[in-house]
Amino acid sequence: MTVANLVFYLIAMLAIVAALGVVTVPNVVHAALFLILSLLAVAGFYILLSNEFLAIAQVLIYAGAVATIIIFGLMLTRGTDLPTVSVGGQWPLALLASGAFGGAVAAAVIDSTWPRDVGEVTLVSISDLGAVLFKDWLLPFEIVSVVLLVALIGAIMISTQEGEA
Amino acid sequence: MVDMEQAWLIPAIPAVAFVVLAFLNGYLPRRGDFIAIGAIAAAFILFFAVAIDLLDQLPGELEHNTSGFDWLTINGIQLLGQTNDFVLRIGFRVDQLTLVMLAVVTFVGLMVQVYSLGYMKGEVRYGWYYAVLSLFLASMLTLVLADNFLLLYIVWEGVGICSFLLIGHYFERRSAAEAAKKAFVTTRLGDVALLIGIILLWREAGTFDMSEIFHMAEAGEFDQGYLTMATLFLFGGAAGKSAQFPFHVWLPDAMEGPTPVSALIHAATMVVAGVYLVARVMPLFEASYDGALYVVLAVGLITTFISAFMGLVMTDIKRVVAYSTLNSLGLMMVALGFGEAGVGPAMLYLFSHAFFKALLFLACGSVIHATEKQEVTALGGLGRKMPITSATFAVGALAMAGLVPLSGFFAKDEILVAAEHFSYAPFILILATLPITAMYMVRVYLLTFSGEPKDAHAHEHAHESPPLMSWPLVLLAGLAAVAGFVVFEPIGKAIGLESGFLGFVESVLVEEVHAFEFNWPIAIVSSLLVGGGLGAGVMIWGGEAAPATAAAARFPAVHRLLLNKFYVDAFYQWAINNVVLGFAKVIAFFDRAVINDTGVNGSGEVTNGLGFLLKFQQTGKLPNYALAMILGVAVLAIVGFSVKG
Amino acid sequence: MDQGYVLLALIVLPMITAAVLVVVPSERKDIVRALAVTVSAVLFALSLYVFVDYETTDQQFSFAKSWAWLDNVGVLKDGITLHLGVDGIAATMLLLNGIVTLAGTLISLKIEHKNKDFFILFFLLTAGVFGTFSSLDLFFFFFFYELAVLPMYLLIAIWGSSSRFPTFVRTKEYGALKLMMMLVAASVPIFLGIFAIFIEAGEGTFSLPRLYEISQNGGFDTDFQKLVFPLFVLGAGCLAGLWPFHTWSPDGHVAAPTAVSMLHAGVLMKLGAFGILRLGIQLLPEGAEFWMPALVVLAVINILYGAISAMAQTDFKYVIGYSSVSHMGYVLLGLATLDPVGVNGAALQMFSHGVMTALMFAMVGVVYDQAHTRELGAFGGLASKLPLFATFFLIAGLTSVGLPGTSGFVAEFNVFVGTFRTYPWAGALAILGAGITAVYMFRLFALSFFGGFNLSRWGGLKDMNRYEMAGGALLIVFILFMGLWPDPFVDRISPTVVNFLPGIE
Amino acid sequence: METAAEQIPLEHFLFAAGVLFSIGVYGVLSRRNAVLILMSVELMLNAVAVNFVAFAVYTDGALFRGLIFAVFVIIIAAAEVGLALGIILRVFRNRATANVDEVSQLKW
Amino acid sequence: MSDALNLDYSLLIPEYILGAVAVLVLFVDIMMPKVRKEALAYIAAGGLLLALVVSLGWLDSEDNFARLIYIDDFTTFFRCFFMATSIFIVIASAHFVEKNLRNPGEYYALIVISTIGAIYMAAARELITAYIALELLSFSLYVLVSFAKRDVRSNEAGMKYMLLGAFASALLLYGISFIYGTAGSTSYAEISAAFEAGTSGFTLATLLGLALIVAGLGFKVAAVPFHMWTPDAYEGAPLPITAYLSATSKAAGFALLLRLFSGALMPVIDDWQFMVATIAATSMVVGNLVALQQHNVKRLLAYSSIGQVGYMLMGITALSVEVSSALLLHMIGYVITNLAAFTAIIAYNNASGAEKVHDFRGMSDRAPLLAAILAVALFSLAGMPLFAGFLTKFILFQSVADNGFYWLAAVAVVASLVSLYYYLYLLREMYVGEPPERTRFRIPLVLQGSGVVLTLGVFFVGLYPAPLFEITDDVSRVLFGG
Repeated sequence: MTVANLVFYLIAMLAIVAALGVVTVPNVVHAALFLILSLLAVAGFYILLSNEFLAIAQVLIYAGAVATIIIFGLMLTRGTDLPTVSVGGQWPLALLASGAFGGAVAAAVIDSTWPRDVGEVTLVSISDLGAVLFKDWLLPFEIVSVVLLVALIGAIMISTQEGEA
Repeated sequence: MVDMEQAWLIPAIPAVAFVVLAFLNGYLPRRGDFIAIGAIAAAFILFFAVAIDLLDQLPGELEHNTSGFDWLTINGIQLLGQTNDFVLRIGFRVDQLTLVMLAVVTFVGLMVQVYSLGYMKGEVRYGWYYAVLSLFLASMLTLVLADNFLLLYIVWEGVGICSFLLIGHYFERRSAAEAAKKAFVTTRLGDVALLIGIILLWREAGTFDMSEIFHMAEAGEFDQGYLTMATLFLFGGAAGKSAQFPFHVWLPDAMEGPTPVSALIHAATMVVAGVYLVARVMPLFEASYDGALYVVLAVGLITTFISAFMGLVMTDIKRVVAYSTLNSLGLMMVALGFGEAGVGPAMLYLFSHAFFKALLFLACGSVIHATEKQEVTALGGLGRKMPITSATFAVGALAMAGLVPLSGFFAKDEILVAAEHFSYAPFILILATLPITAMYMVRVYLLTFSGEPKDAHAHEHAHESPPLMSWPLVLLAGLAAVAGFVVFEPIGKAIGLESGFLGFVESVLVEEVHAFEFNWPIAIVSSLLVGGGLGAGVMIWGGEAAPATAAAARFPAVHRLLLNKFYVDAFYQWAINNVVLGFAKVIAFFDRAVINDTGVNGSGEVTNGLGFLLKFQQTGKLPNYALAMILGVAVLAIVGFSVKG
Repeated sequence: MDQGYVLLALIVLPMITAAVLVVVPSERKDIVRALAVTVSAVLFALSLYVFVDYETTDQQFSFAKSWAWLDNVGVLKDGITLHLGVDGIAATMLLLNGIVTLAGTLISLKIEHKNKDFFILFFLLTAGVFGTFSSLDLFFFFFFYELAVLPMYLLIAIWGSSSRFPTFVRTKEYGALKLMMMLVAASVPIFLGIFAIFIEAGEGTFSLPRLYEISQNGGFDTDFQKLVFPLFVLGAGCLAGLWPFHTWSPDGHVAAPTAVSMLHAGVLMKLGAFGILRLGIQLLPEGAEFWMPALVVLAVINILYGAISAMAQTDFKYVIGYSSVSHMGYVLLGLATLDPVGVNGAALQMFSHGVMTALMFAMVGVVYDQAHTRELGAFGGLASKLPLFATFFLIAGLTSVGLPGTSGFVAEFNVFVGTFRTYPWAGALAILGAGITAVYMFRLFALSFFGGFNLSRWGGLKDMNRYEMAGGALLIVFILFMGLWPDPFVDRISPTVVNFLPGIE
Repeated sequence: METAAEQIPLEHFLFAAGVLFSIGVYGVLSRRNAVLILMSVELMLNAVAVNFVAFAVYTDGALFRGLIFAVFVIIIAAAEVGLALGIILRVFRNRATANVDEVSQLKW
Repeated sequence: MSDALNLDYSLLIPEYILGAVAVLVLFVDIMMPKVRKEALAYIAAGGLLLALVVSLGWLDSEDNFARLIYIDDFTTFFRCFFMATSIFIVIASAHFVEKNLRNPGEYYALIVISTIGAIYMAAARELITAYIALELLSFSLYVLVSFAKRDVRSNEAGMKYMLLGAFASALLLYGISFIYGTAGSTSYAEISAAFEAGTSGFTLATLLGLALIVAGLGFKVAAVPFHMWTPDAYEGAPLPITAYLSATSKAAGFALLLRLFSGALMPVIDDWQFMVATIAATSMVVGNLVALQQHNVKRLLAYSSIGQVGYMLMGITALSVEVSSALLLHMIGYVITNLAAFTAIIAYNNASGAEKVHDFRGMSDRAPLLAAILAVALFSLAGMPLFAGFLTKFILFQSVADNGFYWLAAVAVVASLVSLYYYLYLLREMYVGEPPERTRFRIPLVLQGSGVVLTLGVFFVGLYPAPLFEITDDVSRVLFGG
């Protein structure tokens, strides 16, 4: 077992445990904190996969911005309730279904013969990525910008209070 | 000169008269009655032309006696193993039987139409009455002229519908409407059998042509059992039309129609169509198993018997005469039950019966016209006020009773002769009915025309009928009196019938005809019985009719049985109300409750119910939706996996 | 002019009329009426022309003409062509539809409520019927078949009438819904059958003449025929009132307005029989031979069941409705015999029943529109107050009874003969059914037309107006025409029948 | 030196992502709070991103399309959170609850 | 991938126009408050029309942008199709928005922008682009569905749609990642080539990926059991948006499905064929059965659209050139019909506020023209002749049956029968029911005109389908590279 392997297991454990926390803890704020943890762990995956750019993006966008918005959201939607919520009534079914789903994924992964040793795991430099992203993939990029615009307009339009009386 | 090939003109003329009258009677002077009378008169004259042509050719093969055209043709079908055409033909043919019938129909038709001028004067739907009468005559004449079963069936139904229309002439009267319906539906049931019989014959013969079928039957080309079945089906039709037991119930009720109609249709012509048919298809009966004829015999005997007894107690004069008609019709059927030998006597009876029965009805009509009453309990003592009517009625009644030497005597005697040749049982049974017949004829005469008037008011207004009505009575009375003499060869020869009436008729069936011989013993026995019956009748009803009342009181059960017509009508009514309509209601309920509400609505409701159950998957709760999606993925994966194997 | 355009005109003219009516202002009821009568008369004239001018030739179909409609795109290797043409039976049926359409229009002139909308739907219905009878293409056959069903719901639900009985109610909406649902349900098996035929023939064609050729050359094997034939019989049979799928018929016809009852019972039910003929017997003869004994049984049930049910009815229209079920039984029986005479009789009966039942419904409408009841017992003595009406009805009733001299006899007689050649027992029962018909018809006459007239209640009843009279007279003319001189009909029908029934027996 | 990726088999990443994804699925199915459901969806999207990156690195090194995909997924996920929270907030304002079981006026 | 990519931005001009229109609408809304808000609708419609005309310039072209999107006849077809749909939706919205909604600028802008998403879903031949285009459409719709801010039903619908949409996106992406992993590419052509070579090493992974993709796209087109959002979103959304959901959202989903399945997944058709068949059959059955029990018109049409999706999915099941042209034809007919129905409903709703089925009682008296339009549309949906529905269903079902799915076609025919019942239910209220009062409504001419045009379209497809059918056939051939 190499160090890399060990690190992978640790990160994976962290991600999974944190994820479990997200879906099980009763306190919503704790859940949000677990989410941040899990997302950070995923950023670790990206580092393991030699992709610092993505890791940084993950940390900035997710652990930073997204998590913050979510916590804001939690606060705003707390109302008179305590920030704790119980699990839904269908959790046993949910467990079964998600377990089965996980099993199916595992089976699919095991069944397949992935190209094991890829001699050329390439480090993708930020400049390469940028070049490709803004040239070959410019169109999706433009579309995504419109998507963001839509989300922006929508979020503002929907959540504003104006004229509500 | 008109010869037999133009015989189709005889029915055609009244048919034209019908069309004219039906559409134009409102625009014609006198509602066009003269057209109808002119038409039947023309037909009557044409009859003579045809008769002369026919008689010229006898004895010997008849030539040029057919005419007609193809009515409907289906080319090139596979028939009896070979490609053939399916042809329906309107064809006419004249022979001896036809001639007898033509004589009766045209003459009585003319008499009745003339009589109606007086009788129906001022009645509702006068023009329509003449129109239908013309249509009836056209149909009836076609019936006797038809050379094939199909045409026969067509006009068979035609006379039925005319009968319906005429019985229901006064349809505002509920009883008339009901009687018309009863008459049509009852005879229609017989017609069902007739049609089945015709098609059965066609199925084996491949033709509707009568003579061809007869030839085949005589040549034994039919399976005998099959032929018997078909023939009996034909007889079903005949029994319906001729009001034989068990179809007899419609005839007495048919008296709801105008009396001239009763005379023409329900005495002289239409009701004997059955007799004519059986006589016509006698070759088929002869070729069938004997049982077929026994059936005819038995049906005839039952009809004769029950009607004779019922005639005794009826109080409506028309009904009494109607039962006497049943009685006669039964007798004719009995004669035909004897086979070929009975055809002559049956036709003789038919011939003379037409005159005396038409006479009786018209005389009844005269009484009703004068008094507007037809219950004997409200009549009486009319003899002096209406001498012509009274006298002619007497002639008719005595002819019906069979008194020497009136026409009825010969007719009935010939039947007895044939019966005696055949077997003793029917012979004795017929003899037994003779006094009863005589008794009720005397009874109805006495109660109507002699004694004290029971309804003074009616009696006071009574008067002899106008000449238009009385002249036909007189003419018919004359014929009723003398028509029987045609059996004698000399007399027959005088009017052109080579070997007398019987031989003339018989020659249609057989090559060699018997010479007529008067059978003295039977004549004497029957005359004694008739005389006894007449005497008894006079004794019972001549005075105060006390013996009759006493007898009725003595045997109340019998009296009631007879009054209620052996409960046959009641039974039918019960069966229709409870069995037929009950069954229909059950079917209708089944249709509604089971097929419709359960089967049709049910399948709709089940579908709707499925929708109702399924809509609850939409719980409105988001996690449920997500779960359904995941399950969907699972199903898809399973489907994909299992297809992939 | 090319004769083929006549058939096209028969289909397109009513459609155009419907379209034109859309833009007529709904207040101008007079324009609507004038247009409707004119177009109906033209349609009648055209259909009469087709009938008169039809000649039996070597060719299977007269007046044939086709227009390419869809090229060979997609799955349709042969495209879809609007191929019109008539054989002798179809020509007769076109005439029938022309007659009933004109009569129905005349009867409907008195409609006041939304008469524009009524005639729009009415003409669509007509177009559908004309189209079905003259289509020689499976697609268009089905197209027009469905088109004929399409307007029914609204026609019945808007202009119809409900019936109330002591224990239950049959609303017009129910009648309309049931009729529509059952008829469209019936088209499901036809639809599936068309799929199957299309696939099995394997030429990507809907052309009926081509498919007939394929069928004659053994393109459809016996097992396939046995499998698919019932689809057509069930589907088309339902429209023909086949027991036990008949219940839409009485309820639907009773609920429908007069002209719609006339057209529907008179003509649309014939589409079903025609479908059995065109799709079933002609396309799948071996399947027909295998299944027809079963249809004989059902047809006999139809005849007796319908007749017996009619006896128990207390409503004018229900009597007629069930009598339609019974009479369509004769048609089905005639077809099921697969005997030239029987099939010929069936075709004659299609015409005869069409005209006769249209006349009956028309006459019931005359009284119902004034009296607003159809209870048999409510009337009496109508014959004395409304003699013309009674006469017309009587003629219709006698036709239904199969009285000689009327078309009913000619038709039924042929059916009987054909049946006796093949299934004598069925023939006997069928004739018995005709006897029962007399029972309920004469019961109806006796109850309603005869007897005393209730002057205080029905004093206001009027006899037919002149349009109704004209419509009724038109129908009667054809009843008597066929009854007295059937040769023109038989000349057209029987060669067609013989033509496609060569292999039988 | 071998990169870390070269030492760890692809399957490991796939397993990890699979587990994360399944946990996310569980969260969506079992949680009642709309925001928590949203968080669970984010978990799933992260798992997807891991999958993409892993595939990109192991099988598509030259064109690394998975990487691009992952970038877009992250961006979209972020936008999604923003918009979804906006809508949830609106629901909360109008109903005073973010409990999805209670927000079930539309049904059947 | 050595040869240079074509980065010809002129290919995207129609979408640029749309973007500009969206901005213009927003600008006018904010900067020119005095302009009547209805004008925004007509500005948007005009812009869409301009873009439509411009996009016709690429007729019969065979071009691509960076191998991500292809400007071929398929794309041109859907460009025109989506833009035309949006024009009708925008016009139908004008009065409705004025009356019921705030922020009209955003409303029209979002519709126009979402059209871009729909177009690129059809144009993309690369998974990343396709996915992002899909999200563009979805995001716009999330916002539009919850646009009636004060309406709790609209909020609820938006929330459900949004969260489930995200969930479905995750499933779809996960599936895509497996396809990417096994085929090694996101380009349709390369995926197809990779699968052509066989999937022996990845049997289960491919299957799982396909199942997830079918599920994810099934959500977008509202196939059972991924349909659950549909009735709620349809009911909650503002009426024109309901129409938009039923038209563009669905059609775009099918455009994507067609491109993806014909271009990339055809070699593994055996793997997904029965998956699609399964959801096709359940959609037809469940959609039509549950629709029987609906009393809200929007909900009823939602279930009816689920049934329709079932029919269309049959076309995917038996995918081939013939079937796909039949499918496209059916889709056109369906969308035109549905737009006609919704135009009538929107116009009637503007006047009366009707939404429940019984609110339509006496519609034929109060607004005869609208009633006629709606009746035509309902009959067409039920598949009655003269109208589009009959012909397109006939050809679609026939094609499916001919391509080996006779049983599926049989299910479809029966389901179609069931559907007739609930259309008649609505018709009955419209024509037989007694209105509360008899006064006639005044209906704006624009709506009447748009309804009439759509109705004529319904007749056109039903009576003279040849031109359209030839177009769809050409388009399908492009799709299958023939």
